[in-house]
Amino acid sequence: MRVIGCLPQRSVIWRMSTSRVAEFSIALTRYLDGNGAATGPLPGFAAAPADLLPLYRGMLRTRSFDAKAVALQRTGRLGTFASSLGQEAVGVGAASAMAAEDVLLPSFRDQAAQLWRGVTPLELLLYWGGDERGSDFAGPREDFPICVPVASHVPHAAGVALAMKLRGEARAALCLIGDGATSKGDFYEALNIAGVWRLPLVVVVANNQWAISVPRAAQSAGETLAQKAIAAGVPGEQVDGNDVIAVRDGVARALERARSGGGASLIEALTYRLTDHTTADDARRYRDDAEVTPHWHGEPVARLRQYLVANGVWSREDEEHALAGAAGEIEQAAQAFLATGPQPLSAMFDHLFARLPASLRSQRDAALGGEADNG
Amino acid sequence: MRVIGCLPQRSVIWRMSTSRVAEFSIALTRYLDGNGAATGPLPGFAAAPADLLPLYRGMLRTRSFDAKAVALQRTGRLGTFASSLGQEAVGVGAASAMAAEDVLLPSFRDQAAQLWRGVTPLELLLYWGGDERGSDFAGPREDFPICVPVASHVPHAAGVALAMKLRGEARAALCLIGDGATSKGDFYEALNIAGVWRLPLVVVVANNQWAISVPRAAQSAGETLAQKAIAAGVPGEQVDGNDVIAVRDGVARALERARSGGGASLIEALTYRLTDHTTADDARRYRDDAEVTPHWHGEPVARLRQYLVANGVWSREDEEHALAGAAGEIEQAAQAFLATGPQPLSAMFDHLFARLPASLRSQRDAALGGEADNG
Amino acid sequence: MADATLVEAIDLALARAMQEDARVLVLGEDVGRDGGVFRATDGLLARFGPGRVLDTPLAEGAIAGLSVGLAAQGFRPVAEIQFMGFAYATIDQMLNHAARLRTRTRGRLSCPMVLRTPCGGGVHAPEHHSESGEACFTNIPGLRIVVPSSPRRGYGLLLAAIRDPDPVLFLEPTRLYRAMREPVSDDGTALPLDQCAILREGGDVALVGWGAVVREMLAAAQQLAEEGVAAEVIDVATLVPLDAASILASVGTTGRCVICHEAPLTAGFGAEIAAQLAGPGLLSLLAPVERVTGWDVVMPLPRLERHDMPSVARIVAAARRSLRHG
Amino acid sequence: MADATLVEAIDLALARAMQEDARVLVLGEDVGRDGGVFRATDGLLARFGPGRVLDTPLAEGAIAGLSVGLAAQGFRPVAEIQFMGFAYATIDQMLNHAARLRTRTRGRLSCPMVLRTPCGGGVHAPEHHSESGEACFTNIPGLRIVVPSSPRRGYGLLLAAIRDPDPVLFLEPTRLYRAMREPVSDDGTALPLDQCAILREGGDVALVGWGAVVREMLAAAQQLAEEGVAAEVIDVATLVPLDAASILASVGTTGRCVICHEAPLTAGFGAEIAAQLAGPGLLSLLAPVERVTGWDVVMPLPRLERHDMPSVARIVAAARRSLRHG
Ligand SMILES: Cc1ncc(C[n+]2csc(CCOP(=O)(O)OP(=O)(O)O)c2C)c(N)n1
Ligand SMILES: Cc1ncc(C[n+]2csc(CCOP(=O)(O)OP(=O)(O)O)c2C)c(N)n1
Ligand SMILES: [Mg+2]
Ligand SMILES: [Mg+2]
Repeated sequence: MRVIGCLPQRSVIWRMSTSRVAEFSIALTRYLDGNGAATGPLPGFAAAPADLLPLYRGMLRTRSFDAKAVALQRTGRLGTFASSLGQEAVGVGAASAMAAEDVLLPSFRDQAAQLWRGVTPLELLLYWGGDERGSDFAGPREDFPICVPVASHVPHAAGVALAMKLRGEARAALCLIGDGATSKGDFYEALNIAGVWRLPLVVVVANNQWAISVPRAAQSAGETLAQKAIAAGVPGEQVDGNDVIAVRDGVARALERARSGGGASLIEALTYRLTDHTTADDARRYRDDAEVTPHWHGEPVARLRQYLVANGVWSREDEEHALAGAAGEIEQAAQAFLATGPQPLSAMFDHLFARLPASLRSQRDAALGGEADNG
Repeated sequence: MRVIGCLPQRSVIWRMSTSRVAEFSIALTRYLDGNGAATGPLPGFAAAPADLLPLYRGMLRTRSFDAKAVALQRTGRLGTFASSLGQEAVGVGAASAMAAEDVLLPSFRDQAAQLWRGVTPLELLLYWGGDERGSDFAGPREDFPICVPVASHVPHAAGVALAMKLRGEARAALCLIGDGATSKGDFYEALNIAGVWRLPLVVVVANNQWAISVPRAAQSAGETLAQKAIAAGVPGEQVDGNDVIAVRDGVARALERARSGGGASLIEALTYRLTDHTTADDARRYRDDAEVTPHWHGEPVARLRQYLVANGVWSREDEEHALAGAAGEIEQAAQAFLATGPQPLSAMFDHLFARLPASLRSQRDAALGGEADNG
Repeated sequence: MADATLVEAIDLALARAMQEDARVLVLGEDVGRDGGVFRATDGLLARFGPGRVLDTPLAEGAIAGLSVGLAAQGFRPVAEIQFMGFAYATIDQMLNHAARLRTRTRGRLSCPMVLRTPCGGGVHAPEHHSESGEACFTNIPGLRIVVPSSPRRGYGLLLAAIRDPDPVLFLEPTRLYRAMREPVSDDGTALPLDQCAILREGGDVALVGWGAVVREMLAAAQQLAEEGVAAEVIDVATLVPLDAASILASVGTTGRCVICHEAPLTAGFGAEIAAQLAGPGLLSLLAPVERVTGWDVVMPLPRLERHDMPSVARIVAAARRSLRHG
Repeated sequence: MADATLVEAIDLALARAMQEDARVLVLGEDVGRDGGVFRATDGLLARFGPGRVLDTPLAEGAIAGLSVGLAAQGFRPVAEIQFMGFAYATIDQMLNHAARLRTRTRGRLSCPMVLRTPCGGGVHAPEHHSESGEACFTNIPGLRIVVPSSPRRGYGLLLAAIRDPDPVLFLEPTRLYRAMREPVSDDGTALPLDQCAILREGGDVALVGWGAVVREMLAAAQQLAEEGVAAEVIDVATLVPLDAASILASVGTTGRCVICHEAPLTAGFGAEIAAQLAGPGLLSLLAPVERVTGWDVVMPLPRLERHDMPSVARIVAAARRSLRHG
């Protein structure tokens, strides 16, 4: 704990002309410890252990999806892919706190949240397989597509939240970013505006301690990332990002505040990236096993499983059954993905404008005409 | 005083899983009250009232310069100009805390600091009169030219500070910006980096309460702008920006810390823009006299004068003499400005690259050839 | 039908669009109480209220990004960037997001926004306030770029831009804001968004340009007429998508073309027009295509700026050079 | 003289420049311990230490802005932007500051920095990782733009860029990073910064382009040779300032020109080359200038990307069209 901004207490005279004008603090919330034991009473949605089963299944499903996607990439059937291994509680916790009519603005590692929101495994595979149709979600029609340029969707999220506020709707926008993203101007500009206008926006930072090879400490000198909220004059807090209950609880409170006119918030979810940055990365270049291994303790799936088992609502058979179910669903999606034929070449042109300008028609025709040539 | 980021105290159970992980506060420093009376003991550089006379003269000189520049603009002999009326203490206080070998990175309203640093009134008039030679300062050769795109020089300042740090020099970069500038991503990105790398950088925000027509409250929801430092993990504090002693004191401490390896700081100087945004602006469109008038009380020149007079080191004759001296110097600069002939047309090309590429030579020749034509 | 300046015509078009479509919002720095630093949004706050006219904090990137979010949600944001010199901070948002949202989502989401900004030199403005930066945006597929050359065209083109279902960068020549008045009938009639305007007909040489320099082109045409040369004056107006067909047709008749713009020569948008002439238009060319543009230099501060800007004399000289061929 | 890939050649040139000049610094995201996501800075941290190789926080605008400050202070920063899709956030700094610092201060301060970024498609990369955005920068006076087409040219051009006293945008075609090896002698020899390279001589048609597409141009030339057509292959290499003289000389011989680039057609940098041909080069043209480029569409995701990229077949077809004229 460090006090910033007050003068060095060199001698008593300094204080005479100096007064404190503002004070702030950042809190951290956790409900389940690393062994899955409750640290105290749980929030309402978690009162009955069985009520947590959907969250658990959501995390398992995500892990199953990630494993399959990595396998597809390794065998040359998917493009570069960013696994969320170890971070499943952030996406599931955040998305499960959302109402269907809220809007999600995800980053590139947010399949956990997207799957919960109803984006299908097939859609995700299409996208990462290099097919734009994967972003034409049949389910959550207003959710944004995955944002690859880091943090550049936070202003969009503020815009979505502004739209909701202008229409007087009790809805909120939820934007997911990483720790690295909190260094970018877009994040800050958008949060600052959301603060001034009290927008129904919740920004959740999945602080997985790394931005590719850059560790958290090299990203910002702040003790927390949650304190970046203070710059924008909005509430900021930390939650244990490997405790799905804490994530859901924190996000639910923030969404509630947002929907009821209380404005924007920032939530930093403390988690850890247990795998490579993407399939194109080799994390051993910049961190060794000794750093990674301890983080397997307290990882979100095992943590919640321990709690569920200890509370008698989950068994080994349940686990096997659930794993098989998830694997089956994902395998089916993978087959559908592999069986999906390419888009027609004209698709490059068909969605550029609502109506294709005359000047582009000849290009489209040339492209179509040259198809054989081009091949 | 508002506590941000701690959970609503709905019931006792919440607190059991929540702990405070960081606390912050922001302090405000003032030495002279609005009537020029000391609020307590003064810092060392101000111990003898006569030692403050250079600061007073610096503010008078700036005010004289501003008045002349506005008059020149009103009579069509200068371009758009941004007066610093009412904010002279910020620039004089900050610049007077700098060592000659520190580097200043000013915004467009920072003539007070520039004049103190040795930029000449003639150079400033040339610049605002539309002549690039005005930025070829004969005095502070490493100081940056005026930055018009708001906040985009804060990253330069971090770069300058990084250069100093890499060379192991006990120097610092000082960057001046406005309240509006604190909403921009550049400001934030640069301060964040300066935090991580503990760069010898001091950013001084002249919070004059307005960014053209946008009032401070519409710029950020934060209680202070100084708290934006917390986001970057660097010290942040407020000083009374109309009290040149407080400004110099705060900036001197921050520069000292910067030069001795203590890293970057943010200082918010609370002041008020007593005039239009620029000569192109009509402030009555968005604020009325009733809002402006009270701010004449406590304005920096009168405030320090009251202190000096009360302490017997300044008289009416001194004032008249000083005013005449400043006016004379500025008038002379104005005459020299008006007598300065245009640059040769080739100047457009001569400084584009260290050596003009062949492909541009023909353009330069065409431009020179067409000079008569062009006229 | 009242006489209006360009900036008044812009204001009229904004008010008309806001009146006819509740989804239209105006946002930007100082667009509210102040009515915009050029008064292009004058009176809109009083008339439509703070829920339709939003003064933003000082952050151009976020202004563009907010607009993307608003547009995706069904609003029609019209964002003002105070000067083109500060619009470069929006390129990331315009290129990576605004111009792509429809394509990326295969039409599920779209981005009907307008980004307005004053542009160009000639008003002795401070540093960074006299930019002609359109070429930083013209290679962005999915983004329309429009530049009016008069009050009437400003009114009609801005209405069209706001009604268009896709993102539009709308550049308003500062030099024209108050340079002239002409009758503008506020009847809600839009101009087409992909069509050049032939402002003066002539069969000897085509003068092709956009924005403020159209005035110099017209003056040059007048001067050439006095020499017996009939110049056709084409206001490109909608740079992207480009109505190359009209330009090719005109040069098909004249065989000679002088392209004018304030932006620097190299890779200015004039290059695209010249490239069209070098390609599909080649067989009709009787003389080398001339480009009269800003030099490849940093826009000078006011004391030298006129030496960087295309003058009537330079345009006339280029037309004469062209006419000497073939 | 060892064989090297382009990415290895870049690394060699960086090491050489750092070795010979203590003012040279490398900064960017993941350039340190990780050696850059493409390994272009591999080994530099170990060799030169953390005072010369700086991993920055994730902020492209600030990376460019920091470099301006460093350069003004006498360092020679070489900044890496991880992919061109994220380089647009630097335009504001490059245009408003880096490219102008010398002009603004009449030579008092200058900005000898290099901004490196991978560019281009064809490697089935994720969204926003296959950009060819050079045209967003080519209309910025004061900024040099360089694109190598092979390991050897990468080495020599990067050394020249780093030694140059003014800012340079250095674009490295991702597709070439590991596509080929060639002997690169690490002898510190730089290539000229304003000169095209004629990679193959031929008198029938000129193929003009830069970066990765030079490979397709060479293959097309080979194919044309088999048909008895002698194509000259010109690697533009230094886009700005443009060595128009070399291109004009070549087309002066061939009378026919096919311009190739991956970026979209409209207002791509190919337009400037075509404009030079329509202007000073007109009288030597025997056929309309052809442009084989990306279409005016958003760069497709991998499954469609090859349909957007100039293929050997399209280049050959364009050359044949050209040869059918006159
Ligand atoms: C603006 C931008 N710069 C660089 C990149 C390349 N890149 C992709 S992910 C990444 C690190 C992101 O770190 P963080 O925000 O912590 O998210 P995480 O990958 O840990 O989920 C980088 C640098 C990018 N996608 N966008
Ligand atoms: C990036 C950018 N956007 C917009 C402007 C236009 N502009 C000039 S000054 C100003 C307000 C600046 O306010 P503040 O930072 O508080 O400084 P002050 O003018 O009060 O000194 C604006 C919007 C600009 N110069 N730069
Ligand atoms: Mg991370
Ligand atoms: Mg201000």
